[in-house]
Amino acid sequence: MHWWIPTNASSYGGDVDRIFYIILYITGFVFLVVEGGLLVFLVRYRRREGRTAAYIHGNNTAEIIWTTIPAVIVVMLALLSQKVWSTVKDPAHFPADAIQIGVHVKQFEWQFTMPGPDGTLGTDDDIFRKNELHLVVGRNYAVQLTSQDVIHSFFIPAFRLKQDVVPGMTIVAWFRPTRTGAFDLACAQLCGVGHYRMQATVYVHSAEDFARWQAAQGTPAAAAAVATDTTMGSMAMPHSGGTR
Amino acid sequence: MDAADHKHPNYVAVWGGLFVLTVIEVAAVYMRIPRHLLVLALLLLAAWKALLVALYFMHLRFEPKRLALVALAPLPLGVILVVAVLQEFAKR
Amino acid sequence: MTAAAAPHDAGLHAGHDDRPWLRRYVFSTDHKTIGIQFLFLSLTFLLLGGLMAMVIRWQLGFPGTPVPGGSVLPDAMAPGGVIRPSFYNALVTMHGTFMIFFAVMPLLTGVFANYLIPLKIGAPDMAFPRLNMWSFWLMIPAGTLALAGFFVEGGSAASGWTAYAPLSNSPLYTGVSAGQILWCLAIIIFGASSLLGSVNYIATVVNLRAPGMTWMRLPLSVWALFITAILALLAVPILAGAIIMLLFDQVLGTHFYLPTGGGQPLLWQHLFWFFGHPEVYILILPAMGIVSDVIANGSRKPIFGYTSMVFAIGGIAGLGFMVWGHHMFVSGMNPTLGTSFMASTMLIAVPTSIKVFNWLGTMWRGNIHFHVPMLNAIGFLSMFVIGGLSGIFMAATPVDMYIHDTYFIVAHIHYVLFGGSLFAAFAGIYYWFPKMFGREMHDGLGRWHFGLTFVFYNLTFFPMHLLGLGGHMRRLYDPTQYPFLAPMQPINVFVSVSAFLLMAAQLPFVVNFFWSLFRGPKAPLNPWRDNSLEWTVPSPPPHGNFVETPTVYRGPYEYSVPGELEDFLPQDRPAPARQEAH
Amino acid sequence: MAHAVQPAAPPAEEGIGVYTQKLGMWVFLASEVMFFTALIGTYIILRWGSAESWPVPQDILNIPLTAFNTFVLICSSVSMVKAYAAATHDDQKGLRLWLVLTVLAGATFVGVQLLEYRHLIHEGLLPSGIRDGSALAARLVDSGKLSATAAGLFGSAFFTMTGFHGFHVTCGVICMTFVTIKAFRGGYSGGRFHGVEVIGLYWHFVDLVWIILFTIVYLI
Repeated sequence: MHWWIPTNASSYGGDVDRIFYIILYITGFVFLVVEGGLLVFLVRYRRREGRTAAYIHGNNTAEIIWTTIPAVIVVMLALLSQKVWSTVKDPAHFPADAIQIGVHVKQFEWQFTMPGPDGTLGTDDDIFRKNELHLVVGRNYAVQLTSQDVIHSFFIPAFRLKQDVVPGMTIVAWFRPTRTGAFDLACAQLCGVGHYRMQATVYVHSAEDFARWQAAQGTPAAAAAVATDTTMGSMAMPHSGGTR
Repeated sequence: MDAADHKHPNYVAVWGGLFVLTVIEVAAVYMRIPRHLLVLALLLLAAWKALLVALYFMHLRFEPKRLALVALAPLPLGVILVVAVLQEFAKR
Repeated sequence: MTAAAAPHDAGLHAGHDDRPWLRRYVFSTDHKTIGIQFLFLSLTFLLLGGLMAMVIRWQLGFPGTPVPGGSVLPDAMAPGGVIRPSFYNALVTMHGTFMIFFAVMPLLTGVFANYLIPLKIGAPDMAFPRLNMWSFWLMIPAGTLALAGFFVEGGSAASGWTAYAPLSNSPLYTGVSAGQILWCLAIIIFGASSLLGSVNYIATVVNLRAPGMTWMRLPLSVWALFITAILALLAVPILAGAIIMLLFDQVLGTHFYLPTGGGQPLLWQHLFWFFGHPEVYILILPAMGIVSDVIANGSRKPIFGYTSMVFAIGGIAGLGFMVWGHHMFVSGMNPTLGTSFMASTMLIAVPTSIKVFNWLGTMWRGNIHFHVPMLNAIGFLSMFVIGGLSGIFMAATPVDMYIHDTYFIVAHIHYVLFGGSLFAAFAGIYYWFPKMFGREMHDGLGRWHFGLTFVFYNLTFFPMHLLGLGGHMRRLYDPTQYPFLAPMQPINVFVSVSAFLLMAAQLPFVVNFFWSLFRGPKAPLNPWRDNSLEWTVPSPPPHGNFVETPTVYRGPYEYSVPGELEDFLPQDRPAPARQEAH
Repeated sequence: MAHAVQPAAPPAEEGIGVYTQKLGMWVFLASEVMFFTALIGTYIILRWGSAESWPVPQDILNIPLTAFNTFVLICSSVSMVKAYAAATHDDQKGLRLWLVLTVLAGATFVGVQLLEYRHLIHEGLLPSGIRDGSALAARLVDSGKLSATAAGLFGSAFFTMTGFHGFHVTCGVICMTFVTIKAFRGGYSGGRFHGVEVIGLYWHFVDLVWIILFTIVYLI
């Protein structure tokens, strides 16, 4: 049972986690100081007979100190975040060698178009899959996100990546998986009645596994048949829970 | 707040100004002026007209400065909104 | 000047009240009656919103099992008591809508701005009493229309309280048509009500202050309510404009947000959050003001750093208009724009921490009385700190990329809006109840209510941070659908059970409220020994408030002045023999 | 107040220095500025953000007619301010005359706008876009001058912006009618001019918004 951030599986996920922990330590410290101070004051200065409260209107030095310290801290955090942020989201920093993947979403379905053996998208050997994405560990990928109807959100928790998919726009997001395995891909933006079951699975293969998988795909038509097979696995198939 | 306080500028002159500016605006559209120059000129003329209305018809010129603050407060917010969102869409 | 510039009811002064019953209790223009009407209205919607939250929590804790008593719901919502996904989305939407627009906002501005502003600044009534009455009576059709959505074909609006286009644009996407239109109309009418209120509060504070009530002698609650009114005045029209366009997209076939017609879905988000972020401050600033008053009173000490408190409120409000983009970091917005929004968002931590430290400074070396309003104010302070600190995670763009749209956000907003705004609202209700109704509330029940609420509130909302860190998306009908979320289901169960207990913990309040209303002991003039002007008039104050316009000699926080016999010095008491120390 | 000798109580602050109703109207107008910011801002954003070429207003709209209408509205502003001047001088006859003229001018503006709408809808411009097979579609879309998408957005924005302005003028005309009736009953005699001044502020504001709208929607 994991009650915490899932183990990271992408190249920049570690940086995201690092900023998270830095903020956690800073805010945790501030939390302890403030709540601790509050508790101490509540006990120490509780009402007692004969006590008079001090007649103080303020203290400029103290106020300047507790204005400056948070200001310095947040500026530091902003600078720290900026670097990771532009690595992930700024198209100018996208890796040039990324493999392109088409991701088209419509209400409650993810449609992935992955390049076939020739490595380029938009050719005849493209592999098309619903709710199932196959990747090679250690390679850079750029997903081109398009939506047919409403706003969805492309969320892979293990990759620390979330990107809304907006109809009328093509938004590109990139990542490099660093671990093999099956990871959940979820829609994170309320997109209608079936939002809760709009899930897909990301399979990150080793290079050899991937080659084997790719070879087994054959023509797009055959791929569709295989897709039905693999999605029957317990990982990707929605439980039939909820309303009946 | 007595009658002595009421300044009445020459309203007909202001009206004349507004009329002339409107004529210039409409005429400019039908003349062959480079597009960006035209847009700039039209915006300036419109701002001028708006200022005439606010200062003289709405008496902002004769009101306490603090009241002008009430009137001006929303403008920077509007500019922030439009400029930021324009940046967003202009990029594509 | 007060008397000269008095409201429409010229010659309004305390003592003579020969209004017929209907004008006195129903279509009253008296700010106190309107404030109390708002109190009943907002508490009703608070209860409704709370009940919806219970149903939501049931579904999340025990997905697919019938809600106890849910069999009374029609089949379109919950066949056999099991919540349908469409009904779940409607509940999520309307819980947010009711709580924000019809419970917390009227509770803080409607109730306290109406009731307190004229009394605290020494005015006989609001600047425009008739508009004030309309401000309340517009809320009735607005709330009714919003509620009516549940009973029309297709159910109520189900695209979240944020109504992201194009999901909210067309029945094709949600199956909801009339409900969404009703939602739009309700919010537009709510906007008109809010506008009338804001104009009133601003004009009243600016022009109707009693002699001697200078700007820097205003209680912080009045300052906060005044600045809140400015925020609402400038932010709500943007929402009105955005929603009118949304409405036109639905009924006139326009294409503002529809990409198929060339519109921009992100435009809705920009307009919505340009309103939405100031709205967040509309919901928290009055709470800060109320808490400032109560903490100074409870500590029997002048507020620490009054001037910087005022500027901090102004700073938060000003920054509030420049940070809306932080709700849209992952929306596909220009990343450079995202950077500037991150910077401005981070800056909000500065005025906020000034306020927190100044409250602590107020308690430092005080003589703290733990009366029930003070307990709630302390609850506010300790919870708001958590809500504020968790906000820093979201302001950092890379971390937001992960926690955006997860339960971390839900935890954050509830720490700010429940732990913040609602604890402050409870503090305010306990504090001013004696003034409003002339009777005291029961102390013991009040303490039980606070204690139980504080405990179960934390048990409900703190684990949501963990859910969010686990990646648990918000607005999710059935979390067990996801392999990576299913192991966290015990937390969901725990949260749900805590939420039910939290709801039950409100029972002492309800009992206390109604019992005290009719049976409470008669309240003295000034039960909390407070300095502000409302405590110099009878409880409840007569129509017209002050028999004679008061004159103000000092700020509202002169507690424990050395050399005074008592530990408080009311604002209208002529100066003591010795000079004021400054 | 025997203790008034103490320096602790300075004289009352004067508020903002204008009477409360006028202040209230200005505060309300600040809110209106934001409302029109939402609409005009949307127009600017959609127009500049639109990938398609935006229609040239002159191709669709009747500029001379609207220029005339602008003139009418400016005239109504002058008559309004004249009415106010008359009220401050307690010139009842002048007040009534100028108010009646203002109401008439306002009503004319709304009337002309309705005629313009009728004509545009007849031509084929609708809030939802350009009607297929209409005269306008033949002139613009079919001849390749304009994409139907951009024309649709133009229709959406045009009708919403001018419509809400027209709604404001209509509200103004209604309020002004009441003010005029009150003026004929002597409600503003003896220097009671506040009502006229406050409604005048609203009226001029609506005129001001039109000046901006006319430039942005019709001319640019």
